[in-house]
Amino acid sequence: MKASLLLLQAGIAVLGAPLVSGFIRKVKNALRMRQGASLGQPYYNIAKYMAKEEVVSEATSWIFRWTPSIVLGSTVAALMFVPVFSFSLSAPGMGDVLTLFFLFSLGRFFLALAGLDTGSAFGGMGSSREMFIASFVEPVAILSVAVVAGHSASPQGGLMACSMGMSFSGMVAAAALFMVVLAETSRIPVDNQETHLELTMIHEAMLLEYSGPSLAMLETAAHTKQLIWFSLLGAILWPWPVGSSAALSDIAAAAAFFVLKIVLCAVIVGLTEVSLAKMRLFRVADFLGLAFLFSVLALVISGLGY
Amino acid sequence: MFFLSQNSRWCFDLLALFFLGVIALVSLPSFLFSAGYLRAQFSRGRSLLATGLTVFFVLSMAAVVASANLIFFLFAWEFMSLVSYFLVVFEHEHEASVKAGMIYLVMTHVGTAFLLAAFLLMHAQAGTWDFEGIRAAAPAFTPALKNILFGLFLVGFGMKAGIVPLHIWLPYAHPQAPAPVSSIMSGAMIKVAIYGLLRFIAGMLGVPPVWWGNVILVAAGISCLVGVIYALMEHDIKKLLAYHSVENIGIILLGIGAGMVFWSWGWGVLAAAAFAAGLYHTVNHAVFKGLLFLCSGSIQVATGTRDIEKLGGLIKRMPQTAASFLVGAMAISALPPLSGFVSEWLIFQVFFVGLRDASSGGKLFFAGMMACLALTSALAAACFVKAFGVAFLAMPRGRAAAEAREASLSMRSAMIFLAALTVALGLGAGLVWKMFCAVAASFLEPPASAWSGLLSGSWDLIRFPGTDACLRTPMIMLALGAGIAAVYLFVRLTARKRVMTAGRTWDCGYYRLDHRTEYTATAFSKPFRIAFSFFLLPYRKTEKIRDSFYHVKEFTYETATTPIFKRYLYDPMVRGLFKLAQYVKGFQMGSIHWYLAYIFVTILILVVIFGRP
Amino acid sequence: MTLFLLTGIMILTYAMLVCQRVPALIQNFRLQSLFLFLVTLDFAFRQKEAGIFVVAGLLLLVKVVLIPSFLNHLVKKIRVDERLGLFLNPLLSLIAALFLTWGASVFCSWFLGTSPTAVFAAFVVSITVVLVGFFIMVFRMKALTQIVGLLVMENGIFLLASAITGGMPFFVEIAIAFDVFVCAIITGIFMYRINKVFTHIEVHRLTDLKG
Amino acid sequence: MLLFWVVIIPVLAVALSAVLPARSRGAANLAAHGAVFVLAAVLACRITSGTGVVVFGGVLRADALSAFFVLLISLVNLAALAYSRPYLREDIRAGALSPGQARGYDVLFNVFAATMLVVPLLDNLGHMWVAVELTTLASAFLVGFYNTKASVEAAWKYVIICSVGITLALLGTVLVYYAVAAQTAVKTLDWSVIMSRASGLNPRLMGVAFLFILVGYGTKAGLAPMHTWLPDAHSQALTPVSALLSGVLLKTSLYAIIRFAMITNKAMGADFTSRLFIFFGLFSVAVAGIFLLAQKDFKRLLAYSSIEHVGIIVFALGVGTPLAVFGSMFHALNHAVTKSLVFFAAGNAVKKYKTHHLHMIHGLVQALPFTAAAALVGLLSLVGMPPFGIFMSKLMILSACFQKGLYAPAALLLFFLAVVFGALMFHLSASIFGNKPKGIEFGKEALSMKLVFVSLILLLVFLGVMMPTPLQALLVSASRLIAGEGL
Repeated sequence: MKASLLLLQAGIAVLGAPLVSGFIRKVKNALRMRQGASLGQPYYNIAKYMAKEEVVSEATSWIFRWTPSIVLGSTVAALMFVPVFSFSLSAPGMGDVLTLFFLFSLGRFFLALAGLDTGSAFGGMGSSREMFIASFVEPVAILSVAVVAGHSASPQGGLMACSMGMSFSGMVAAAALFMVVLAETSRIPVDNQETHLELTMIHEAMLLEYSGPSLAMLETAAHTKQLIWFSLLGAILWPWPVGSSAALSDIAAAAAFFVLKIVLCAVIVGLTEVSLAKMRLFRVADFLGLAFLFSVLALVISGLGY
Repeated sequence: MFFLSQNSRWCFDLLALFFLGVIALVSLPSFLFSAGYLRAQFSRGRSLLATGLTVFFVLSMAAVVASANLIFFLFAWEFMSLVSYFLVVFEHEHEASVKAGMIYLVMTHVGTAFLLAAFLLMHAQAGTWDFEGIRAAAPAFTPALKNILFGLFLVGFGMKAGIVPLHIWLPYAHPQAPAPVSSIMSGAMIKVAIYGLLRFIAGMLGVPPVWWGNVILVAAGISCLVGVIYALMEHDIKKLLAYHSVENIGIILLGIGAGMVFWSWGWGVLAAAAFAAGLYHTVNHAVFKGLLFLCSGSIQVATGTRDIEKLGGLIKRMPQTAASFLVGAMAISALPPLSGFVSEWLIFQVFFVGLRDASSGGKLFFAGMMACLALTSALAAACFVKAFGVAFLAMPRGRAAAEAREASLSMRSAMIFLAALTVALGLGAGLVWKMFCAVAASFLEPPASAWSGLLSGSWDLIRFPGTDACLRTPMIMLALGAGIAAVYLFVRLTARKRVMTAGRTWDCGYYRLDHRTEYTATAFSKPFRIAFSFFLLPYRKTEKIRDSFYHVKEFTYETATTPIFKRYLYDPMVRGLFKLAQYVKGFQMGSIHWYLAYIFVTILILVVIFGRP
Repeated sequence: MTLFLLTGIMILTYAMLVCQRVPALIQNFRLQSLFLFLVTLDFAFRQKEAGIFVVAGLLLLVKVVLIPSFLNHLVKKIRVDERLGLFLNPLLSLIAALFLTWGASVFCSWFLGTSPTAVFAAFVVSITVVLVGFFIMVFRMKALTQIVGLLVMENGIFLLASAITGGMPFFVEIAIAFDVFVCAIITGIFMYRINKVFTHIEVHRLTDLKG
Repeated sequence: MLLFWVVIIPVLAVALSAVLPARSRGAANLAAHGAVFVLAAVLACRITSGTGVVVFGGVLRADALSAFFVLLISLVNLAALAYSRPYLREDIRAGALSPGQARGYDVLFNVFAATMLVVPLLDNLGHMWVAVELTTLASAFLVGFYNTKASVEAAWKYVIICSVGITLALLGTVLVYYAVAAQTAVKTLDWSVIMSRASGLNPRLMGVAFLFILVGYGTKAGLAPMHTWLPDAHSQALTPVSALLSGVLLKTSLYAIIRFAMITNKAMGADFTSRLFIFFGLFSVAVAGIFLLAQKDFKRLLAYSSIEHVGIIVFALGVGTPLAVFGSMFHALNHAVTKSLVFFAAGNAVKKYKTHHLHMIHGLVQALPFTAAAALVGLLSLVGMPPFGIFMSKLMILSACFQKGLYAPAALLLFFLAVVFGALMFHLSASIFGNKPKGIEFGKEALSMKLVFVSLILLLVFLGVMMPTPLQALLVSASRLIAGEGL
């Protein structure tokens, strides 16, 4: 029964993820006093891509053809480790937040290779910058999650039990994690999703050569990853003492609270996207250095006991 | 008394057996590989000589690991360095390998001098050359003596392992040796130094003071970062892998250092788990580094060059080599289903426990170490994306890469065996982890009661003490496989007319793209060069040759990074010695009168000093 | 009587430092050996042992007759200019000699403070002769001076042996005298060779082998 | 009677080589020196098993120490002679050497060997002094054999500096004689007699006498401040002769120093001599290490390495425990064998490349593979790599030093040895490996030369891995003589 619930949860998450991106775009356009595309626009894009024919450059190898399924597959597998609806539903004993981060790095590894495989300068540039940003993101992400887990009440607090209780150090760690989320989901200060100016885009540059169903898969993967990051952030910012029983009433309440958290995150991200301008690539290192300082600050605060 | 005939004693306890296993795991496929590799590279006689030397090399390593007597250990240790020197200098036609061999042997000898001093100190105190006798006498050593011994062992074995300030020889020696030999050197010889550290510091000197663990952790952290940053800048594949050996030795020592700290705080179970994590990464590194060096060997045979900037598109012409290199690259970048991920996950758990339970100062220290490990693994992933992407993917950059042929059967089978072993070590993590906990427990003797909890559970479960975190790699593999299959099937069904037409990479409509627009290794590592410029001190020279003001005929771009340790630490020392030698040489100026005066002055001084009533 | 002879040897030693030309140096060495022979004769009479007479006779034969004539023969054959090539001019050499004598007397006072004056004087004189021999080798340019300096040092030691201990065992004396003679012959041959190869015998210009 | 034959056979060899024609002269020499080596071995066995002292006619006396040195000298004589046969034949065929000169060489070689063999056997210190002086004079002509500018200069410096040193040693001997005569009214220079009465001697006089002995015989032994003649003499002499000079001549004067040190130790306790030995030992190793770094001449490099090894032996004597003395004797043997091996290889290389310069000698492996192998083995053994003897003797010396608690000197020695290792590897690895220059073509060595190389290498490895019991017994009794019981 648990396994079927997990699959259901994963299915809902994957289907719901593009909605979140659509919602963020809606928020941004609203702030810019524009009408903008409808909420379902990402779904239309994906449907369009699915119908299209796929053009594959002959310079590429099997890596280019298999990367979309690997990236989406790893993101879906990562869904197992995140308390999407209720805490009880995460995979029993399969691993913890660390495994989640490393699954993301598996996806990123193959996406970067695919970028290089095409042989065009833009793909190479995108991969190089993606790996550059990832190498500064990883210490901050792991440290902030570790601080929160370390601070949580239970002595047995594995890296998984990161939603035990509200604490000030948790807030500071969440701030650091928020910066990481901006970097990971290629939001404005780090990377601009909507631009198609090849020299500036990072995540998009790797997808440049993809078309048709492969592009659809990669788009869904991006949306799902964004959902996972939002849920992780939400779990730390507003930890809801969720009962671990699998009763339907508990799950429903948890689901409603989860949607509320995701909407809040989306609004915050939309606000930051509108208010900030994209940074030069090498300023991102200082940006993430600041995030690292926040996580160390959180560690000090949790050391003091708050 | 002193001689080998009276002093060859053997001991095969768990630690020795573990390291013998590591040596066997690396050297058997290397022998298989070297059959094909040597025939392709050298004449009949020389390949026979190389194989013979390699057999001697492996036997001497096994002798080092299995010896139970100080003299026998020293004998085998120096013999190992000597034979590996001959292997490094094997292709002595190239001036670089002779220079590398010289640097290697001199630094190893200096390291052995430290070991010799430590052994003699122990012999002077304990009165015997045997390990048991010394272990029995060890508690009686004064703390000051133990500290001196620790320092000597750390420098002696650190020199051989390649801990940062002493790692200079590694990027010189490994690339010059034939590929199967450098895989054994990187895979097994460095581990013998780790064995030495474990056997003497952990095994003999008893419960360590805290600062020992901290020193090892700091050295390991620096080794990690320096190793991976320099690896990022390299575009000679074997030098890149050699720098990665420095980095992975750092990771192993992170586990061992944390274990020493926990041991000094009295957390027996956690210390054993940390040591086990270090040992686990030792095996993983031995296997996937051996694999990567073998792949670099097959690339060298196929294309004749080691510079990845001249390769490209090899995946189409050498599929098996590319696949095994990819497996190795994924393992070293700690990507989930494979072995590298499991051992780094364990070391992260070690640091997480340290971060959570340590006192305030300890928290920050372990947080720093955790961040350093995370940065290292991310940079390693970036480095191997570069190495694999530039060497194997896209279009070939030169005629040598375009006409590369797949390696012979023996070479391929060796590579595939090691790749399969990497995957097996990843999936069978539960079983392997329990074995290494037993090995760690063999020389740490943690309290048995809490220990049983760790070894219970189903075969595939890794449970880390002190937290409820647990890891089931087969389940992760299952989830990944299911996810990818589900997604692939879903897309194949929904997108009915899934038509794949072959086209050209998008060239902004100008002209047909060729290999010149591809991203090179230097370009790929440029952001890192700028971000870490405070450490790399990059040198950059651009030159424009212009036809007229507007038309640039030619643009040359030259960049290099300064090897800090070599230029500001070792070169001044060596230059100083030679300058002193030139100056002192002046005293032998050739005139006999001065020589007689030297004698007269000597006897005068002696008589005045000693003759006075 | 011995005191008279010792002063004679001391004066000759100082004379050796002053001379400028090679034949004068050899002549000086010949006289010093003669005085040494007389001292040994005096000891022989006092101790009435046959051995010492034979030793004295041998000394006369080797050091007074054979070696100097061989050296003179060599000098005539080499036909090189007879200046000694001094590093230190005679005045400075003399001052140095006085300083050496003072050093020898301090050295002897450390050991023989209480013994009778004759033995003490002999000790001081012999050590001075050794030091002057050394001085000549270090501060003269010609190869021949180094041979003569060596022989003077041996004279000093022979005087020391016969003065403070009444002479070494008989066979040892014979062997040493024979050895000194062979050493003089061989160094003479080498000097001749240097002259043939280098056409000069300035030893301070022989500095090809450096470092 | 045994001693008489050990001394007489080389003298007969001198006479024979003066008379016999070229062909049979080689065989006669080999037979003579082979016989001497066998006799030395028999002497050693008789001493270790028997009473410990063998005397002949009041003049010759052999105890364990002198038996060991006679064995060492005869071994290296045999090796040098075996090597000089093919070495000279090549020179004669190439015309660089006339048959007359070859005969002269044989005579001088045998005189030199005879004088060296006599030194350890003479009981009287005066006679010993004369014998050491004769070795200098005998080897002077061998150093100056080729009539070139450099060899004449080297020979002159060798003769003069060593004679001055020996004269100082004579002064020391006279002072010892005076001390014995003044204290015990017995006018003798016989070492055994002095040794029995040594405890009563005036300590301060004996101290000063020992200073003169140490500086005097130290000049001959190549200790640091007085070593200046050694690089010139060894680099200019014929290769077999420089092997003899390095391997054995330095040790004969060391033997003389040991004899006097035994008397001084008995007179005023071991502390005085050990401090001196340790200082001179370390200073020699330091000076050799620094000079090695700046060398450009192949043979001078090996000469400085001899100074270093003499320094190690003297340092070990300074440490003074029975194990250290055992180690120093063993090191003397190892060094003699290794140094002759390396000098032979160097001789071949220098003759092949017709230059002493290390920069011009590279790619020896391609030009003369067998010589390169011998040079490599010799080099690795010189710097103390495991399978060879010097590693074991170095280990003994250092462990004795640590046991006695001399940590600072041991650390200094280890540092200087590392500098020496770096210097030797820096110079020789570049010349052994690499590509050979165009003008040099692939060459083969004579079979007998290969035989010499192989036997020396086997002996080295044999000494490095295990110690034959008769040799161990000899060394133990020798160390018991010097440093008393304890091993």
